[in-house]
Amino acid sequence: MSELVFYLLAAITVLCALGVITRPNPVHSALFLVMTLFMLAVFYIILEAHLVAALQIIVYAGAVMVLFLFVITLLNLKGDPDEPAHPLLRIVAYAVAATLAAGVAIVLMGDAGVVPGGAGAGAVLAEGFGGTRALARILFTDYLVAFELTSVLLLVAVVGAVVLAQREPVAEAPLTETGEDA
Amino acid sequence: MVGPAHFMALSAALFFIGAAGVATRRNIVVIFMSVELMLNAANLAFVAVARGLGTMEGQVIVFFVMTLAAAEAAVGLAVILAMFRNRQTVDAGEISLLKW
Amino acid sequence: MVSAESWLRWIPLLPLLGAVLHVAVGYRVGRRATGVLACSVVGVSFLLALRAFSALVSAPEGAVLADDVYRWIAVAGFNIDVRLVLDSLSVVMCLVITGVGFLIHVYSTGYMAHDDDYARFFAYLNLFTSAMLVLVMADNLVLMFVGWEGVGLCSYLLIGFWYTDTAKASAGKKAFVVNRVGDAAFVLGTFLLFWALAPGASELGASDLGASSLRFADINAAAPGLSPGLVTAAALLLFVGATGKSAQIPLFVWLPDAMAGPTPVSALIHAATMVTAGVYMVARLNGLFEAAPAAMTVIAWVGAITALMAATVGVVQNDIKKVLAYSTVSQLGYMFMALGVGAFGAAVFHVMTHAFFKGLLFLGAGSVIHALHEEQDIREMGGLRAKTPVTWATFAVATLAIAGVPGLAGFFSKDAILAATFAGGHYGLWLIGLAGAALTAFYMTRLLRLVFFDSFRGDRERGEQAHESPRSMTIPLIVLAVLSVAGGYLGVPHALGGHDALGSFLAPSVSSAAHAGHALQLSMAVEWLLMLVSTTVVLGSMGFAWKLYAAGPDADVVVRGALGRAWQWMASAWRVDEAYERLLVRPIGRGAGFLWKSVDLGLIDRFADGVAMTAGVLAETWRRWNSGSVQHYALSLLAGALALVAAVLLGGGG
Amino acid sequence: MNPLPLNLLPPGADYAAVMPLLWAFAAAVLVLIAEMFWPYRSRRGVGWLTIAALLAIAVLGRAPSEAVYFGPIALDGFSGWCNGLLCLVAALSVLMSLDTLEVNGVTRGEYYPLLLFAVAGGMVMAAATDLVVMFLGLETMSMAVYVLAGMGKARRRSNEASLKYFLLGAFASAFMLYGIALLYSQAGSTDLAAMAGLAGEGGTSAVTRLGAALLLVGFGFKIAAVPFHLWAPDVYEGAPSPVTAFMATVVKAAAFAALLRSVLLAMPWVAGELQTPLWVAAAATMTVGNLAALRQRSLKRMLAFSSVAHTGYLAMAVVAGTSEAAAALLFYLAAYAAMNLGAFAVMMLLADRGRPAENISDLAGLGRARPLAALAMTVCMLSLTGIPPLGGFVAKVSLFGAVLDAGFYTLVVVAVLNSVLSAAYYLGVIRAMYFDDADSVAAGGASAASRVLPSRPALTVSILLAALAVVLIGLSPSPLLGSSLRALASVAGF
Repeated sequence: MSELVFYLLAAITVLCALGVITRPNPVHSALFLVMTLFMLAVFYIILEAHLVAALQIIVYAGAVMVLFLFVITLLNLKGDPDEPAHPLLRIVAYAVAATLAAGVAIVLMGDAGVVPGGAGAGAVLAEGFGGTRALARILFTDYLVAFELTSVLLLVAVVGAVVLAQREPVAEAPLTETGEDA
Repeated sequence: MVGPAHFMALSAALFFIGAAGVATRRNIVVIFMSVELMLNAANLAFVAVARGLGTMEGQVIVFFVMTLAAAEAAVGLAVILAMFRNRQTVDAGEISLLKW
Repeated sequence: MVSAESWLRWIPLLPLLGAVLHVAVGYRVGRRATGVLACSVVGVSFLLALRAFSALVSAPEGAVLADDVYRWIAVAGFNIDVRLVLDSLSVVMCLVITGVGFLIHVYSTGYMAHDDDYARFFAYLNLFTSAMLVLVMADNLVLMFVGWEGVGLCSYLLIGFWYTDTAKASAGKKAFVVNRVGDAAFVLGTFLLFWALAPGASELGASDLGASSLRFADINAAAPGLSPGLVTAAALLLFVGATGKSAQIPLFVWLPDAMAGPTPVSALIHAATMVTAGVYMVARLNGLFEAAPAAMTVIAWVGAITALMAATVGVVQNDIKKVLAYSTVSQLGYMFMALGVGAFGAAVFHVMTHAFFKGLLFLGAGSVIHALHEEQDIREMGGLRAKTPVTWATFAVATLAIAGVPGLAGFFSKDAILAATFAGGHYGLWLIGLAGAALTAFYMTRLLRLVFFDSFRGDRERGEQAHESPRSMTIPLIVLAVLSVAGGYLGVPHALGGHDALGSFLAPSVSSAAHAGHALQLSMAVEWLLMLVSTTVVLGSMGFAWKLYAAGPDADVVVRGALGRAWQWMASAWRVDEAYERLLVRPIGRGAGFLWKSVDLGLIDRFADGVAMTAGVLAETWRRWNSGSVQHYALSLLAGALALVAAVLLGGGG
Repeated sequence: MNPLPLNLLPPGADYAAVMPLLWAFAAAVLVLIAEMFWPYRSRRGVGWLTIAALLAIAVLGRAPSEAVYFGPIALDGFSGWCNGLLCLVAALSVLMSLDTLEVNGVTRGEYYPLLLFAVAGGMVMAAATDLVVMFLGLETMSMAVYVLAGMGKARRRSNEASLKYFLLGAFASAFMLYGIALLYSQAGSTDLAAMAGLAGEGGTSAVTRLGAALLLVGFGFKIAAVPFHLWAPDVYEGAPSPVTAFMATVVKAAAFAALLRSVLLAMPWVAGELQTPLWVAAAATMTVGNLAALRQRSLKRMLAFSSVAHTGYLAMAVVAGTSEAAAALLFYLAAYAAMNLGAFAVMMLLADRGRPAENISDLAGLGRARPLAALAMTVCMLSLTGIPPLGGFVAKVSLFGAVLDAGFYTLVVVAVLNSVLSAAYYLGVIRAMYFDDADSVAAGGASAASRVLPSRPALTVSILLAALAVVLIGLSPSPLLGSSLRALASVAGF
């Protein structure tokens, strides 16, 4: 893959990501996030992770983001611009994050061979790399425990979401708390 | 030549863009989106390493992270909803009953 | 040598049991039962201590009674046992604690008779006794720390027993804060020793003992083999701990304030027992301290300066309990001076006699306060001799004893200290000690005169209602008065034809092999001369004070150098007095006033305030960090990540 | 293309290794179902069922004499010990919540199954020998606790606590995940066995250190170490008190257990490579925690900062990196759980009908109104201060001693000075109970003495149990100390 194409795609991705954190309108942020996730799917394909790329679009860009948009509209946040945080806070936060990003990127790019594959083509791949069959084989053998664990995680999430989001069956007045807002 | 290291560097950039978003945004839904961005940056790193190593473990981990992200989204949005019911705001700046 | 006696554990356990019972059923069983229970548990402990004492006396020299209760903490490489030990040193302390403690318990049943929290008071008092017994019977530093913290806690609870206003609250706080500073040093010293004695810590001159147990015997035995710097550091840290508990410079400031507690508490904790814990600790670790000559010098000088300074302050106090408090600080200074010159036996002797006469003084003061319905200002007293004869008589005995009048307990113990100081060639210290003795005689005489002699100066109605205390209070006074006289005869020096019975009984416990040789090598004549000098100084000082305070509290005006006709008249009437006045009293009065104002209140308080304020500002800053904003928290996390990443990328690499 | 093997089990897998986890998850699901059908009025029955389940798991979760493995799950002495600790502490925290859920605004019965899920997640963390599995266990626990913190749904403080914990927790988890990605890139695997090999000749690579640093950011958040601690006071204060007690003990213990196995034991090079930052973080954590606690009027918030301070002490074990220090850490966790639960339980005792009482001033007069509870509180406070002969003292002695043995003198001095400082606020509580009665009544305050406290038998029992544990651990620490040493010795390869 030519460097030009990579840097072009990377630039688009970074711009979309910056869009997520800078657009005042949350709906715009959400749409930029969807864009970023799509771009990542493209990178996954380049990196020979075909199944992951498909899941990225179906689960992530699809299901998760719809949930986000649903909540945004449910709370009627559309056109409710986010008041920016204190300028000093923003400057400091951007500076810290930029320093960290630059530092980590330099370390990752810097020493040759620190990252496996480095700037080269990477390892020679077995047939079927990134496919469903190969992924499933690892998923259900070496990572069986982790797989079962995610099922529990989802169960907890479902129970938790119901507990928190469900309106109480009996309408009760909020209990008074002394010292509230004091 | 573009290799896994480039993708790792890109993932680092995305990760800390997300981190900056968490620290600067006041809309809690957007803060949460920034966290999702960070998780995705980590995913990109896993996939890049998997490519570099030629093993698929990294891709399997991405599968778990996606599940985690879905679970987090469910709980997180429920938390935000519960909060919104009582306070009618999603502004992180207004959510500071608890301090000092 | 060591005989196992499993009944030793009951000595501290019985008072503990008493404390538990007070908490559990104290509110139901009534005052009488509570009082009987509280006194009897301490009384039985005393009998057990007596039994141990008689066993030790009849046993060959150097015998030790030990009770291995169980192994407390055992982690790889170090073992802490709950092991109680009674040797000649600790058995003396035990007898003092349980004996004087018993008397004070009995006294308290009368003194606290009308208090609402009768059971709570005795629960604390019994708990204190138990903790103090653990402190002296412990066979290692960690177990001693159990008692050390226990007595500190009880002291804190008892100073604050009558929390009615915020002023008294600050007294408890002050005691607490100052003691914690000392405790921190104690803990650090313990850790230093633990590390030095730990297996495998051979670098820095630490010795390898196989298992680190922090037993006193091991520490004392190993100390000469450790590097001098290490030993000195450990000794000094432990000594700072001792200055906290035993109210020495610079940590003495809490003791006068601690007088806010009930008077029996002042007698038991802040005069007779707890404040001597530091002295006991140094005596217990004599091998360690002997191995650190620099630390010994520091101890001797701190003790001497404390003795002198506190005595000067005692001269200008008007609160009866404050006079006694400063006097206690001063007497403790003597004990440390003795320790510093290596006269451990003399120090312990003075601990014992001091417990008798200072306990008596406090109890007498309590009786006076009781008689006058909580009046504590000596300017408002006078002429109580007739109204409270028993209190007067016993108080007078104690005054003579503390002043060092020949024939009474204080004379022998103080003389032993001064003689040891002189014998060691520390003439400067000896002079300071002598000056302190003179001052002590002065202010005690002033106190005695202002309280019991002449006519009553306070509120007339109060004066007429003044009455002698009940028998539960006077009997302990009488017993202590007898002890204040007789106690000294346990240590009559050879120069006076005695055998120094206590000294030779204590010797195996407190003199390490290196030191055993050169204890007191004074010739008979020199010793006689020294006694003559100190006796003269003391009697002169007493006589001077007696005459000066014939004028009542007004003489204070003179003392403070406020010129007036009274002073002129006195100066002309007694020429000798005038000389004293010019050369001694005025400078001392001024000096005392200066010290009292600038050292106690000004400098140290301001220092304490400064520390508190700095901590406060810092605390406030950290608190504000928690602004409540998610963004700030996220930013802090991000910045922390940056710091960590920078540290590993820039600093690491190794 | 080969067909998938029929036997999906990893090689050498022994079902015995995952049985405790299966029991735990099964118990959680069982309680979840039971709760649905349980009559609303007698919800306490679910609580008793939960306690029974936890006690059963504590017994069933014991380790066999020989360690067994099921893929990335190990049942060795270490995980067995942690199973016992987590379940027993959780059982005690459930016992004290039986009477107090309603007054703290928790109306839903899902409290119990979620708590069980959190415990199960913690057990996974302690047993995982793979970073990804450990991470998933951590997330399972966290997810449950995010919800638990928000279960006072009608209360805005509870909402806020849940939200803050969730947002910042997810933020910190992302750091941890990225760190795992970097470590994975270097080790070629997420297995802990591969992590030890990362320190080749000439030290570790920059990426390895970076990965470890980011992993520690995540752990630092979970254990509430400075500067990642800011959430803790807010969340502890806002969450319903029974949940706070659970968080301060079980969640903290699980996080430390994972930190022990995943970092201290599996990556011994971390203590060397990151020594200075860890040292500074430990010292800063105890100092900041103690200083901030000095100024608190809310008992709950004071305990939160005290918890931060104790994290600082515990983090010293990570700095020291020796097996003695690690064993002392385990022991400390147990002692800390007992004394902290006792303190929270007494605080919950103060709650009136319908109003939680969470300020230090609310304790005024407790010494007279409830002498036994006040005595228990005194015991807990003295133990937290480190006064002998209580559990906290022995914990401090063994921990500080082990750190000293490892050669960190200055750090121990800092810790000792901090312990001295901490006495000021712990004893403030004692003063409030015994001395502040008159003042508070005069000021018109509602002291404990003047309020009618409803009888809460289960809570009272749990207070006594906690205080008894503190005293027993202090007087006879040897069995627990010995077992924690054995637990560590059993971890393979250490």
